[in-house]
Amino acid sequence: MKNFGYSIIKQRTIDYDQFDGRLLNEVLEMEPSFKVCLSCGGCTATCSAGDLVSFNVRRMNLLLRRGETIELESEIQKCMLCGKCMLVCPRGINLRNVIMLIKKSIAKYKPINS
Amino acid sequence: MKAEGKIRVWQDYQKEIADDHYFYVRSCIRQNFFPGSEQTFLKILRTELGKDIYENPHHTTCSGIGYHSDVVPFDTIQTIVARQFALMTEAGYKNLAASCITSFGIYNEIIETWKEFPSELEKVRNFLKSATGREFEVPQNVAHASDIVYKFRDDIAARKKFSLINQHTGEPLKIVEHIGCHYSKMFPSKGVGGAEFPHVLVGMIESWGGEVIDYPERRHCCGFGFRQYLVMSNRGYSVSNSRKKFESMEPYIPDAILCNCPGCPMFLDRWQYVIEEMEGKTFGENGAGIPVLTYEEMAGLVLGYDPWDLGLQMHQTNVEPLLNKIGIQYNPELKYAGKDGKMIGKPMMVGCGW
Amino acid sequence: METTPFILPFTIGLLFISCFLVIIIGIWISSLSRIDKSRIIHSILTKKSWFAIREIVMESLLHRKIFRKNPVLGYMHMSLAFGWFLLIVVGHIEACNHYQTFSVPAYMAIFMRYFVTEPSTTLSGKILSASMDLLLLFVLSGVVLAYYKRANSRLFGMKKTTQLKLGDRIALISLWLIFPLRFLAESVSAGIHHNGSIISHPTGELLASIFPVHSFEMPLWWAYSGALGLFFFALPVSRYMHIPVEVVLIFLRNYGIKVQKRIGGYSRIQVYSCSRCGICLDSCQMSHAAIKDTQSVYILKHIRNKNLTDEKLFNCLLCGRCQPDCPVGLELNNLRITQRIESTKEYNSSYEYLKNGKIAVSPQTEVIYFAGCMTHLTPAIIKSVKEIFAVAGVKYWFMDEEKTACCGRPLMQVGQYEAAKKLIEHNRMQILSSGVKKIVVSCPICYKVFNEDYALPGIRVMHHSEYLLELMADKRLPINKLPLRVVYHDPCELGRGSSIYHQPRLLLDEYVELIPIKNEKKTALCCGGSLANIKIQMNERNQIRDTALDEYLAYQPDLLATACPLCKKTFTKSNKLPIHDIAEIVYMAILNKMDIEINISTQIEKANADKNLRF
Amino acid sequence: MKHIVIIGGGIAGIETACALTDAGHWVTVIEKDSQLGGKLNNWSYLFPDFTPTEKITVELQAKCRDKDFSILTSTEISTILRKDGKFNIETSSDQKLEADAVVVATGYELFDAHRKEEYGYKIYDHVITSADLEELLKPGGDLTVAAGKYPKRIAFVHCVGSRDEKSGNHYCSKVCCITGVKQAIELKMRLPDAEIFCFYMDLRMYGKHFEELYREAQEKYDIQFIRGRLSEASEKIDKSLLIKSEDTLSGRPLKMNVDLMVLLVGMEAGKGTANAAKACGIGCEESGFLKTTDTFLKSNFSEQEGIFLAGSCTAPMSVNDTILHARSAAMEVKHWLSKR
Repeated sequence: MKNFGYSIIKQRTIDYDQFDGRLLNEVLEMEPSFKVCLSCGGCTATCSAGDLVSFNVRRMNLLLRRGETIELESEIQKCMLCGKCMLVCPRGINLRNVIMLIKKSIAKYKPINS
Repeated sequence: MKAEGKIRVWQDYQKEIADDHYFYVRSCIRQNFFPGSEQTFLKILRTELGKDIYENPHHTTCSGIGYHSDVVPFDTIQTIVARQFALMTEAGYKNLAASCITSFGIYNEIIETWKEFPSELEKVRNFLKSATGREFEVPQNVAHASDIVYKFRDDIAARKKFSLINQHTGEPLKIVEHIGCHYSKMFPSKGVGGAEFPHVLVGMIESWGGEVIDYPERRHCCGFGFRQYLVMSNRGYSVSNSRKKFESMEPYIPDAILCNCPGCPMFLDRWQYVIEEMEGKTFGENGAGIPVLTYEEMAGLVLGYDPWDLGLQMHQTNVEPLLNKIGIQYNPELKYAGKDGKMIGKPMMVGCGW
Repeated sequence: METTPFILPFTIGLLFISCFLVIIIGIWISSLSRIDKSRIIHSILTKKSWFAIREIVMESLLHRKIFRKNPVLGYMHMSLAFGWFLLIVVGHIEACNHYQTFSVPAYMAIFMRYFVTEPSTTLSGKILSASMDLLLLFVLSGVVLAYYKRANSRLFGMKKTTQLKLGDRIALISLWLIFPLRFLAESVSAGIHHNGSIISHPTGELLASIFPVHSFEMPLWWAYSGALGLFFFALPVSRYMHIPVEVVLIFLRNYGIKVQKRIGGYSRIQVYSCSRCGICLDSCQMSHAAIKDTQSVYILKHIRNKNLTDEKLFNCLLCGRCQPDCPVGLELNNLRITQRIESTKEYNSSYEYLKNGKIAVSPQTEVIYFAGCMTHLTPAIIKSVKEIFAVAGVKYWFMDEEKTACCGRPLMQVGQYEAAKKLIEHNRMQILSSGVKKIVVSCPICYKVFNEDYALPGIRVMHHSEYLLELMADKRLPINKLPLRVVYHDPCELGRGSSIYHQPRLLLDEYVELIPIKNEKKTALCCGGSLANIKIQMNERNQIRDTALDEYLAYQPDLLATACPLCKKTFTKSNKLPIHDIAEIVYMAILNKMDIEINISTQIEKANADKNLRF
Repeated sequence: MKHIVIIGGGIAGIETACALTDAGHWVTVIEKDSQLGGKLNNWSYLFPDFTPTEKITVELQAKCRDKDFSILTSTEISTILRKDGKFNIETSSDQKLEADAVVVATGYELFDAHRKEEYGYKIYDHVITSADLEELLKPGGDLTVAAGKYPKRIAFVHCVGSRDEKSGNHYCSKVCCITGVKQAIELKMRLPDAEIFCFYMDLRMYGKHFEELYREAQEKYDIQFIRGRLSEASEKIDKSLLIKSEDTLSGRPLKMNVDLMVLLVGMEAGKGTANAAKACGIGCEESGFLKTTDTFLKSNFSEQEGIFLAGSCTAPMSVNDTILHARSAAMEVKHWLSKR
């Protein structure tokens, strides 16, 4: 393959048609309260881990819903599970279970992903 | 796709195109990329249609590429454009015909600016006067050369030697139309058919017997984007733009791509070759590339002009599959023969998918 | 000695179960850690063994704890366990006495009434056979109660009873049959041979006068032996494994062995020691939210059956209410946590980012104040603590004022011990590097982990209720009793979790009128907000909370005091009663005393007006 | 007996007419269509509780029968002249009416989705508006798309023709958010296997039970909400649509293929209202809706004394709000007449 001094850039677009919903479906099935997220960001604002490192809990929802598993896996490691987010959530989402479910599901699907 | 819906949109965007006496301004880059095109345009207008079209040897670049690359300030480009208008005024013409889409966009942008801010016009008149002593009138009608071909598409069809029909199947050729961004995306009303469903090339294709492909990424830019190309390390952005379009049109198995901009045919043509070299991927039928033509070249083919006189040997993606489908006879031996019969030299790089 | 084929089912069963128990208990004990093994070796010839034997008698045989909880249930268990035990012992003595030898095979003792056809002639023989008859009657009374309990468990004060699997069913049926069959077989034999004792003799004569007892004798003895054999074979797959395993457990527990947050021999012994009596169901508040399948008894059963799901494992508040009630004294919370560690071991976070963070340098102060994550959502607690410190002139460093890592306990509660270690290490270094010798914590969740897992030598960890009490005792705080009737809610992590029951009460006694309530201290209710449960839904938490609140409201307090930001946050949501942390109450009282503009009575009037509106 | 002419026979007109008739006035309703009811006739079920529209229309019809007021259908007004404190009204069918007061209740028109060319309404096969969908949701409506299959993935596009400088409408049409949620639920009930996405800019659940319905859409019906305005749609070779938007919460462009796209078209004042304004000599706001003299206390008063305004000719309104606004218009008219 020839090298012309530049490379063809991979698209940044989220291609929803390539989305693998297994992870999402499993998490939503086990924790349906996660469906009602409003993306208000209260969780992120109160997050203890967010004080120490760039970490956005609200984005976990989006990463999961857009199939960004690789980023999700590295991001979700940052959560300390302190539970403040749950006390703030206006929709009463059981976020700690969501985090644990995502971790578990990622561990489960890891051989397939990698 | 509902035809009546598109026709309704086209009706909303009908522009006035002068029908004779044009002052022609050339494109800087087309003369190098596809040198036969502008020549063919003049030939068709003068000999086939008997129109009066004048070009002044003193006209210059509109400096649009410099302007869009942030090296030419607005005052400067306004003055340069004013000088073109002065040449036109001096020659007694009122209808501007631009070969280049970037220039066409620039002329429209500047004329619209002058309408909104008359003080700018006065300022530019002073600049031009003090720099060159020239005076000018704003053109009455600004058309892109493709507008003019669109206007006379049926006259050309009446003289056609070939139709855009696949000789082997009898089916209309499936053609992708691609307008330059600055043709109507800045001012939808300045382009025939507007920006969403432009009609300028569609009209030509349908009039000459072909069928238009409407593929999802039809709106997308070819990827030229001035700075994306001018800086070598940025060219990846440019290629990936084009690739997005190719991927989107691929399922329709197009026979050709038709363009009305200097940059688009250059990049849609050249990047097909590059993508094949870099990734081994081609997008046309039977592993070949998709031939990319300018509207003048297409008109020339329809009128029976010799493909090599049209400059089709300058294309990096080989056009022979298209010529074969249309049923145009050509001598492969003469592909790289110059006017005087001497070989002009074969390109080192072999065309896409050939 | 005589023999007959019907002893085979019993003898084979006995042989099987003996071998099985020796092997399985051997495996479990051999898989104990080296420290635990040395504990056994060093304790076996000490008083600890004696204590163990005494406990076995008191609990495994006499079922003292169940007796205390419910006398009828206690009698049932005692009659079965102790009665059967005595049947075996006295039966052997009787056989030894009869054959005048010390080595009598087990079957000879068990089936003696079949082999001995003449009436006992000696006085000792007569007494022994009479006691055997009475003992059997004693056991049968327990069996009758057991039949009745199956049919109607309410009599025993238990709201629920556990469900059975096939192995249990077989074991249960055979157990139920053993004693009636023995009674019938012995009576029939007595009827035939006109012997027997005070009960078997008249019963046998009666039967002989009605039925052709000769043809019944062999089938009955066969059935009796078969029931015994069946019971022995079903034992390993039934809950009755607890009978032999509990004995081992009591010894090991007395030797100081504890559940080690990993699945091993001792955790298995604990699991097998569960008799599934179901007493833990009664104290579990999950049932207030209609969650009825995640209680400890089910978890231990699922562990045994290897079908435990995360949905059940993690659907527990770990409030620990069930633990003091367990008659076997199982470490129910630790067993569950062990299982949680196992379930989540594959995805513990490493918190690499903590390594990059700078460790804050603290000023040299009297104490460190650590509010905790949750407390930052109840700023009134922080404000009160700060103000009280100001009044008492306490110089402190507010360690997590801006930011800090979580204490790690919430991770531990869901089994992420490895991950928690990283947070613990991070915080620990901060505390140690400060050189301060006292750390005051506002959140009981943090308090427990600081105390138990932080390894802070020379540093005293105190909950603010302890520290405020100390300040008061040192006369650094003004005292002012407010005319408020207060119910104190023990936070799980502070009360059952850390045994801090008295300090908050002593403190409150000085500032308000504390109302004693039924469920307090060890039996205190959970607020329902516990972080340990990650499966429970918000509406279910609310139900648990409301049931607890209703109980408190019955005492008509002016306000509810607690000592945990999470409890406060949980209760506050209900809006039924004013809720305050101890620190807030102390601060209010001090302010009131110091004549600072605060109208407590207005607040209380308002609170009461609100209450009246609602009720 | 005073005579009041009401221009427009939609819910606002009928409700005002009924209230004024009850108050003992003689009322004439002028309706340009052949029947009363206005836009309500095109709707099947109403948010937020899925009340069948019929229930409302049947009650309104019954009201019209019971009350004694004149109705001129298929009629438009040509001129209104004020003379001696009376209004002389001439209609398109050359009738002449004399009125003591006039109520303008000309309502709204739906945004013509064809103006958002980039969405391809009436160009692509499977792009429809919320009004079209309402028709399809009636019993027996055909929801199949290409090749007779039911759509597997459906997108709702919020704010089409609202809050959009490019459409010339800066205002919010208020009802489209909740309409989208309602229709998404209805579609999901009809097509349980379909994935449904709502592309929104903001979700404005201002009314009673609106927020609850939104939550229900997420919780029970798995409707997914993506915050981002659709930039364009293109038709693919299989007649499905490739749509593009930014997922603004991810901060990344997003594209997906959908089988059906529903445009939640907003409200515009429309020609009827513009004509009435012209005939009455009353002013319009920049939005085209009729100007009221005061936002709070005089929301039924036009700039011309004796000409009153009712319903969505003044601003986008839900059915509920329209009924209330119409009743308040009737009260204002009654009060004004009593003072004369």
